[in-house]
Amino acid sequence: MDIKTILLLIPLLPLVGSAIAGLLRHQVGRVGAHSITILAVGASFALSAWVAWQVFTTDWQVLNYTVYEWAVLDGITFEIGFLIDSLTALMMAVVTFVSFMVHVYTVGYMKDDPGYQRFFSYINLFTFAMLMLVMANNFLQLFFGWEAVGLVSYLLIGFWFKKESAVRANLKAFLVNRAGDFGLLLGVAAVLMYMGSLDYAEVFAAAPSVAGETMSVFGGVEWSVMTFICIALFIGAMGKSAQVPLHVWLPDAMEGPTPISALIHAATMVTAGIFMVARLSPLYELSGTALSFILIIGAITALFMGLVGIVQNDIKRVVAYSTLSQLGYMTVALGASAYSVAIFHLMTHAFFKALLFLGAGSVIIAMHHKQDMREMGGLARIMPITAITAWVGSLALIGFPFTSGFFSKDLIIESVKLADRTGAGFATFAVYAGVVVTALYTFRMLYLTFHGESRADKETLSHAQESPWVVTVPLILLAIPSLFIGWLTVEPLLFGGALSDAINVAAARDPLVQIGEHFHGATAFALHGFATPVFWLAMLGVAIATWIYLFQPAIAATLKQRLHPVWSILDLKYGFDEFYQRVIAGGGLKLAGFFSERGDRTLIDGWIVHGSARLVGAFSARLRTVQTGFLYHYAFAMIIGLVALVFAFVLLKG
Amino acid sequence: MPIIEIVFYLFSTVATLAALGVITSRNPVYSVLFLVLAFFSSACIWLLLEAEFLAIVLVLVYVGAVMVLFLFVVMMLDINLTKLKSGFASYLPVGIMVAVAMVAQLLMLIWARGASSQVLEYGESQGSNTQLLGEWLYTQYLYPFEIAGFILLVAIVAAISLTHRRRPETKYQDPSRQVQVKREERVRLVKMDAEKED
Amino acid sequence: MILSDLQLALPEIFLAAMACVVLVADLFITEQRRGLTHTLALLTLVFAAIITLRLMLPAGESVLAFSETFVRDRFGDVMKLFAYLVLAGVFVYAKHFLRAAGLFKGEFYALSLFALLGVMIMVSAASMLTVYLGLELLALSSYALVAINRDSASGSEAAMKYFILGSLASGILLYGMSLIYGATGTLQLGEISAALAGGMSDNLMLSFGLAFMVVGIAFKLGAVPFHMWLPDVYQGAPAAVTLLIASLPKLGYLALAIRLLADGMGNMHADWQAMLVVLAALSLILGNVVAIAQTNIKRMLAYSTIAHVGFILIGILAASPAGYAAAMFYTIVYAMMSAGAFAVMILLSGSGVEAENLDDFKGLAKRSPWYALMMLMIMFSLAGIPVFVGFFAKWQVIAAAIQAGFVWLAVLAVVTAVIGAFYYLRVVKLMYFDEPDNTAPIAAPIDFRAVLTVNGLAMLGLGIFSGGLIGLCVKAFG
Amino acid sequence: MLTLAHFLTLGAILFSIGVAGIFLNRKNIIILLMSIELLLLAVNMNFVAFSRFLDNMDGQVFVFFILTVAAAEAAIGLAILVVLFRNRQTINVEDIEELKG
Amino acid sequence: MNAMNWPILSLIVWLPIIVGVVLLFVSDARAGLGKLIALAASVVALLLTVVAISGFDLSTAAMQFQEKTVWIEAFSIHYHLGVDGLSLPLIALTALITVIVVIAGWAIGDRVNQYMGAFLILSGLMSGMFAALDAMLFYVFFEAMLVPMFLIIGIWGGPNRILATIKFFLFTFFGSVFMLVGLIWLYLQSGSFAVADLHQLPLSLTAQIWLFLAFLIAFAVKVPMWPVHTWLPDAHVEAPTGGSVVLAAVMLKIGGYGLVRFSLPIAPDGAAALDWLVIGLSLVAIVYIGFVALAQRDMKKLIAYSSISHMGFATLGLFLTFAIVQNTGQTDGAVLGISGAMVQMISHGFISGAMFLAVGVLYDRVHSREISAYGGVANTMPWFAMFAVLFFMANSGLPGTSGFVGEFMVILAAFKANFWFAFFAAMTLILGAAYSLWLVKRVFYGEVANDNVASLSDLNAREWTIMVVLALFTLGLGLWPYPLIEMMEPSVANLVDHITTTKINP
Repeated sequence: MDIKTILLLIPLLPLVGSAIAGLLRHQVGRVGAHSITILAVGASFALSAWVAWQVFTTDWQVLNYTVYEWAVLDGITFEIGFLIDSLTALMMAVVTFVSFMVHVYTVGYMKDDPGYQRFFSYINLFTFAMLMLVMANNFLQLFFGWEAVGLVSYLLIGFWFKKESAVRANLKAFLVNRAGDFGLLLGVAAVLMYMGSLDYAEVFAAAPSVAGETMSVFGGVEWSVMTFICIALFIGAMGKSAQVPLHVWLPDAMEGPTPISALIHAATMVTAGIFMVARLSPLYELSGTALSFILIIGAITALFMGLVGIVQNDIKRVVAYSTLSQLGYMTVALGASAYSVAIFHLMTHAFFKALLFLGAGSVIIAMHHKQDMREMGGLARIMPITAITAWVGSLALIGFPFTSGFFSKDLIIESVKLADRTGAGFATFAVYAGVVVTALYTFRMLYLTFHGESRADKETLSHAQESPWVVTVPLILLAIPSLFIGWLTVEPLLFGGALSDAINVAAARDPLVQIGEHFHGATAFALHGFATPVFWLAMLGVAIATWIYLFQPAIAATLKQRLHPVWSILDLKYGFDEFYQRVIAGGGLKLAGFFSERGDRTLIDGWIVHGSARLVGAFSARLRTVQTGFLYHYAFAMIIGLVALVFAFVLLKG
Repeated sequence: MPIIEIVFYLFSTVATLAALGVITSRNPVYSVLFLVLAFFSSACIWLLLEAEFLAIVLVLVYVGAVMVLFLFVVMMLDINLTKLKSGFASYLPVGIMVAVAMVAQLLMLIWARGASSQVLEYGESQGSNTQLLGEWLYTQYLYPFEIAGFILLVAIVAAISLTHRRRPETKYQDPSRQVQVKREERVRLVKMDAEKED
Repeated sequence: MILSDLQLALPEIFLAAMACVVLVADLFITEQRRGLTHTLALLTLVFAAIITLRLMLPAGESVLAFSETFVRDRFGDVMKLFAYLVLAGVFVYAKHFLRAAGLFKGEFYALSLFALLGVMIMVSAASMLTVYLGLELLALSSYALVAINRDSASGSEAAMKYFILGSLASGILLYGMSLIYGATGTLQLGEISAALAGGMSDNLMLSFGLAFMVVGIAFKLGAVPFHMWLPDVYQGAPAAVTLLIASLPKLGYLALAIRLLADGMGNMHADWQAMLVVLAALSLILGNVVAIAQTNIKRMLAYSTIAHVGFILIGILAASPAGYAAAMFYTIVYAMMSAGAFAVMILLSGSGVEAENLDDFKGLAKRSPWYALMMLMIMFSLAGIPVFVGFFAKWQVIAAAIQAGFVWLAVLAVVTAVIGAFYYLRVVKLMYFDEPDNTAPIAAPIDFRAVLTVNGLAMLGLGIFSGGLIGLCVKAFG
Repeated sequence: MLTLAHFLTLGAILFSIGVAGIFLNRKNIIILLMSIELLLLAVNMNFVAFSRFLDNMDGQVFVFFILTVAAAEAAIGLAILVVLFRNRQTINVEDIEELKG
Repeated sequence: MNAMNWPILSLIVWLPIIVGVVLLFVSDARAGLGKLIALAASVVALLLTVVAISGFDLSTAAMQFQEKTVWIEAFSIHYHLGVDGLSLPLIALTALITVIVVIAGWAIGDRVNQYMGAFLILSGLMSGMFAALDAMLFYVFFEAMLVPMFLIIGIWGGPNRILATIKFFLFTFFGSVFMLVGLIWLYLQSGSFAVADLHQLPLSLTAQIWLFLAFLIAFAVKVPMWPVHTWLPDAHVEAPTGGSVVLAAVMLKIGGYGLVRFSLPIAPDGAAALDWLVIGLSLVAIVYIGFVALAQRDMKKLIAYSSISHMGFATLGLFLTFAIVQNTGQTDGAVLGISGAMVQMISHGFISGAMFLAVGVLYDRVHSREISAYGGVANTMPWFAMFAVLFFMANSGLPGTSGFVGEFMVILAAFKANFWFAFFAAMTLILGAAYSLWLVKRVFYGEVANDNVASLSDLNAREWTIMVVLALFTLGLGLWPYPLIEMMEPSVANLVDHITTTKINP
């Protein structure tokens, strides 16, 4: 079986599985549905793993080819094609692995949901879309996959379409993403205009020649074409990867069947934006301005979203906001042109965040779908496996040395420090502060959930128990990489230049190069980690959390009183939602109503169209009264006509 | 001022006044009589123009026939004059203005152009006007002449079919029945035995 | 020589003779067998048609006769043929109504035939005198016909108005003729145009005469502001007569215009063009606009007539062969359309009572789909929607106008046509979208139905295969 | 001395009076019929005059026919008038306005 | 260059018309028979178009399958048919939609045969209009199709059908008369009605501008472009489902087609002088009408407005050429824009048709078009919900559906013309999604709103067929537009060459 067939099979298998599970849902039944889909995604995981193995172990020639021509006109070739290099291979592996886990986990989690088959169909379809996105070798397909994952997330969030909150959330998610895609599409258009192609390779080849060009948008103002393209494309990434201010959809996305869709968003879909920027690094490298922009956006997201996480009481919302903040970290890395670090963090984050989500899910199952941490506590005794895995995940999240999170996060911070571009200073501060915040909310969650006195009511507590194996096994399977994957892969991936065929940054500007100078193996790096301020900052956060939530729960309340203004700002999530709801959505609807009623119905239709009709009618009614019925009027009219004719055409003329 | 002109002015004045009388007088009978007067004086003016035949015809046909018809109708319909609203249309001033405007236009036309330069003088008469007219009618204008005949026919048919009412008391003949009459209806054989004398 | 003249005028002679025959024969026919008169009249038309066809002159050739008071040409022949056709249709349609209204009398036929004769005389008149006489023959018969229902108040009122105004109009026309005679010294149209060609067309007297003549013609056609008799007469006259005067005379009056303006005063077309433009524009606007407000179908069609007259005038004022041909085509088609429209109206009017209100058309599609369809086609044809023949009439006229450089007039024409479409659509709406008020079945004799069917389908057929008729009209003008 | 213009003038005046008679008159219709006769008279006046001055017979012929037609017109007009009167019991111009709009 | 020696186009045009006319006279008693005949006729016509496509020569921009005979020789008017890459797809679309409409109308109770007849006649006329190569013939078809549509809305329409249908008729009629004047004027200039001759006829700039405006009025009303669009919502709301489908799927395309076939090639310089007008109106349509759609409470109205908004893309794409040349100095992207516009028209044919059918499905069951009358339909009609979501997603331009292709191309081209064109055009990404998905949310999602919804039954076999067919076309065109674009490309390229060379006579 030649490589191209395999590569084709990887996305197609889930598609087929999805089609079967979805369209033949009654024929195949529940068991049929999940076995088919799991088989499909499992197979495509195996194949992508094999591909990844090939890519990273053998001397792999980047594979860039066309699957089929979508359209050819005007000298442009729109095509569907694959570009298989290390980056793609890595993403494929991560994506398929995570979704494989999700499939397995779902069997247990959705056990008695009526929409069982439909759900499997969705997540399978999601896998397909995501794969198309990461395997793309051109912008058209990128956009295709981009919107396709958007569609599936729309379907997943709205999976329980009976729930008003769910269908509101999915509409919101789709529209916010569309706002991002708006930018992406303009970016793509710009790419086509200035580089005459949508194929990555050709675009990258043409990019340097365009670097100097400018375009005038507001009449006089000249923009650097590159900056415009990069920022426009990044706006798309902001939508998908939930960067401020387009982040608002992600927390609401938790309305989907909790851990699964949440996980899909957290671990895979939201990383699409990060992936894209990394993939297009040759372009971004040409625009410092764009990178600064990215850096600042990322920093803001990393810090402020983490802060919001502190005041959340819903366990999965805490995780969600931590996801936002981690995405911020990745973005910061991109902004510091440490693309591979971003990807690295993306990978590690995928594992431990998946772990945390599934852990949360496990807790929620035990608590009979109660999600408020104020009604939990002391669960460690009841569900040890979940508790332990949750600890593992949390440590990784706060970047405790040797855990996978440590490597990626530490390197991000390092690279930001080294980055010399506008906003780097702020970014540095943000990422440091972020460390404290992360530790704080993470351990708050741990303590509130697993430790201290149980605040749950007896009835719930009596039924609470450890989750079944389909739930715990994935937890364990994810816990292992969460611990070790970083330690294993950091060296080859970042300093072994494994990603160099996809991401190439001028050595001068590449922070990794400088870090690499004093990097002597993962272990050494980790040991050195204990000595870094990062570590102590993290410990500070942990200490605060421990103090407040483990020993002196009373303080939490008093603090809330004291810092009420701050607290309420955080609780309002800085009012983004309010703003969008009131101003954008509300305003839009008001405008729509105005246009529809005043503009269309009243002005155009009422006055102009029907008005003219009425005018003619009135004119007609008036005119007919001339016909009085009196003979002498008729005769008079004739004579006037005669006199007028003679006067006008005879006397005036001759 | 030669006699011709006196005659002309005399009759034309009469004609004009009579015409005005026609449209102003309240009593239709007067109007008819005024009209007769107008025709008569016009006829005289035509004589000045050596259109003897037409002048005569005008008098004969109009004064003799048409006007009588008018009178007849007026009498027949015996409109009681009181019922007639007197006076003219409310827009009389406007109307008169228009009428005057028309006259003005026409007079401009007539006096502006060459018409006033052509003087009326009498050469030796070229044969009888009547004869001439007759010859033209029956040669040049044969076709129109025939048409005129049909016009009159139409007039007759129309007049009859519109006005002719079949009153029960009046006796009339039904040609269709005359044609389809049968012998029995005509002849009645009466049988009677001879008288015997005693 | 005179014999050949007679032969040239054979159709007229035959028709005149037959008219008298009908008149006389009718006396000997009893009420029950009145049908014979009807048949006789139809036969007359058939034979007249045959004769005309046999004597048809080749296109482009024209022959004068009766010392140049009479002319035979292709235009005349074609017009006559269609006149026969229209009148025949009218007879068939009218019979139904006349019976019901108790007007089934010989006079109707006689007078109609005389009217036709008048039309024919006008059509092939070569002298102002013959024009005038033909006109009067037609006019007098029409007056009489309008009043033919002696017991109808509105009928006699209509007749009176028609008569007074008509006579006024012919008086004005005559005055114009007298001036032109005075200026050119001849009555013969050919000689007049020759005289004009002789460069006296600046003569003020001519212009005056022309203005008066235009007024006369405009009145007869029913152009604004000389139209006012038209709605009253259409409404007042018995349906059968309205049917007649709405169709047949138009042909004659077109001929009147063509003969006087084109043949006679052709060299002064600049002058009468200017006058006709105004009249046409006014007619288009007033006709279409006022028709909207009408609830009486007869009046509505009357105003629509005025609008269509506007179109015909546009054709004439183009003053080009194409224009005359367009006007001719339009008139012929219009005669058919309006005949058909009134026929359907007659169809709806039950015994005696006339279906004058638009509402009588309600739900016709349910009562009798077939007639509704016919009416539909006629209405769309009147509105000028392709592929119905009315459209081709309109666009020829518009083409002529544009060619003559009156683009604005063409635009005005089409815009008013859109306004006009509204009231035709309203009829369709009543027939198809509304529920019938009375569901009494609609009965009509077979011949009526046949002719109506032909008439309706002709709207479509003549549209799809309009080439023939158009060619006929175009050839009629060289 | 008399010129063509004199006769035409007379014709014009008569014509105008006739016309005025028609559209100014509010009395009975017979007057209208008479006004029409006046119109025709005026026209005849023109024709006769022209024919005399052009020394051309056509005008007089035309007049002859106009007279004929006028007679016919009068007949029909009066016939209609009679019918109208029978139906309406009036020939008052102002009462004849049933048809309008 | 007729590939086939038999008049295939005439068959496509006249077969439905003749059958339709026959059907008009079949009584309701024989409803079943009538329906079968109608179906057969429409299917045959569709197959004929398939044959035509299979025999179509992709390599050339020339007219194919030409038929030409004299019609009115006095004015050199010919019965002249022929197709190129621009018209053939539209004819195929017409045929397909006709079949679907016939199937969709199966359940019509009142005068069903006349209903079918009217639709067949309509479809024949529309095909003829697309195939006509003689301006007069085009105009005749163009106008004649008003008659059946007028009756369809008026007879089988909703409560306010009469106002709607008369408005529709007069609006369109009003627009087209100016074109008539323009065409006649052209004829008098060139002495021919042959479209090809008119394309070549040199004209002064003023003349071109006037002509362009005259044509624009006619076609803008049909498209419809803002602000002459207000007939469309009424017509759509009142029309029976089939009527709405034809109206949206085919009739609106006539305007776009007219612009391509007449306005651009006959008056290229006029178009160049006035392209700002058309582009401006198109952008207004896309944005303003997008908002208006957002405010609608009636499903059909909403879809109607979305149609206007989407047709804005068609008109936008058609007129980008000149701006592109002005901006970049070369014509690259012009073909992209025009092809995008054409694709947009075809795809909108499928999608809008499908959406109206979807509304029809609900209307047949609940007899309400109000969005508020529904809610949670997905609970009772899961399969239907699936299709609906697909079509509304397609309507919001989701990649992989046909709705994406056209908009994508047009936006790419618009960017070459002017950043702001692309910017406003791209707003449809958000607006389109907003009104489409908000509708979906309100109608299909949530708890079952009321008993009507609770008692809904899912799609029946007939509806399944329709939905599946349209879904296949929507996805097919979205995933592989290649064949369609390949068919158009030569003609479009040719068009671009033609319109970028001035016609002003030296």
